[in-house]
Amino acid sequence: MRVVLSSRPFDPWQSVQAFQAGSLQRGSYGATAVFVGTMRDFNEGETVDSLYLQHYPGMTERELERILRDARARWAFLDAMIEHRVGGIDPGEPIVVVGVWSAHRKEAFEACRWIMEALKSRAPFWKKESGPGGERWVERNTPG
Amino acid sequence: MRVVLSSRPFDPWQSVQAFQAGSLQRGSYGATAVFVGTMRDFNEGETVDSLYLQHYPGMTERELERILRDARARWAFLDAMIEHRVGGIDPGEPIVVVGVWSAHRKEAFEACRWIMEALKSRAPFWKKESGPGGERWVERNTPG
Amino acid sequence: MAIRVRMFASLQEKWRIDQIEVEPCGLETVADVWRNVTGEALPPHVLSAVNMDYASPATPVKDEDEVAFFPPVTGG
Amino acid sequence: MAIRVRMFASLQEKWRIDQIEVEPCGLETVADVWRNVTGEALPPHVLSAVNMDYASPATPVKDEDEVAFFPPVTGG
Repeated sequence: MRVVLSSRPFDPWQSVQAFQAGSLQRGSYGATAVFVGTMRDFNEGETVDSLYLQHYPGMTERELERILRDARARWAFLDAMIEHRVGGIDPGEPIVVVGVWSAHRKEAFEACRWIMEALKSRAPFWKKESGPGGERWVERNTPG
Repeated sequence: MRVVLSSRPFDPWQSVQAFQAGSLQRGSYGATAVFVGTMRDFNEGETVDSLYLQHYPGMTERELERILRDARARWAFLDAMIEHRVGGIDPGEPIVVVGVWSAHRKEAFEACRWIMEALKSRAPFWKKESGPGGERWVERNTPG
Repeated sequence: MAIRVRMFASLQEKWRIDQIEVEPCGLETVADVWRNVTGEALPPHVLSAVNMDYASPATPVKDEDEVAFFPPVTGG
Repeated sequence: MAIRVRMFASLQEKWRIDQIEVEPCGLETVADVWRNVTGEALPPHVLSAVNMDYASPATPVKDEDEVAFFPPVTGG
């Protein structure tokens, strides 16, 4: 399982493909579920020009690794990855990608969604949005 | 929305990336859920050497398009795609990719999973597996 | 003047029918078409479509329809 | 001999504290550390961690611990 924090833009489809090619045995997995969260240019009725993503170096990685371990204790999947941006982000850029590989689809779907919900509620990241009205810390995530 | 039947191997991550670049407006979507089904070299306790995927030309495309329309009537997502292999398939090759783009994650997750379940139960495809014991038609899909 | 009948997957192999045409006279439903082609009653696990829409055994058929029979689907 | 205290996001800006050290004497819990640094009671919506594990207001603290305070997380 792999956790990556990235301070530069990444292509989530390339990240998933590269992880799959490097970590999964061809023919072993029948199901892959992937979620990508992308920065929109619009949130809660307001234009967003840019985003700053603060994190807690050390704890953020640990918490993401714990989330993957907790997921693996619940579902028999083969492997999983999380890549998450930190720092300044522009609209249209990916923020997070979660990928889960399993034998059958049920485990991949359920674990992928559970990992995203756990990440949203537990992983120490904080978003600050900049728009025409200035800057504001996002106060809470939208429910899943 | 796009439905593609492909008689040759495809890279699902490239398909998703290309559809996204061509059909989605940058900054408009916040959530993307993707599912990929891949041919394993092992099924129900037996080695599988190759797979033949029969379909019903005309009805298969129509049914997949209906599934996307039915999903869009239930969830407010922005766009969706299905690409599915037909014909001979080797282990490790992708069989299907489903992608859904939406503003928020709930719609993308739910619609993607619903589309896969609908595809598994409604889309006219039939798998024939070849292994050491000969050929056999797969009699039913595993439940989701 | 004909109804086109198609079979897929294991049914195609069992009945050795890919595509045939049958006279429409006397055939009112999907179940009638199956009996005409196979000489047997339509088994409950066989799925059917008329003109590429899912149908039931009681779905009416008419001249120039395409009626298809197939086992449970196994795509994805 | 110190407890390291960290704040993040809106708390960091409000209290103008990124990282400080406080004397551990008299500080038994996470809530004590917050009161020592801010002079106020720990509000219920503020989250905390001790040595990078989530904690509660009653979690004990000791010398050389790192105690962090932050608002609800908003990643993903």
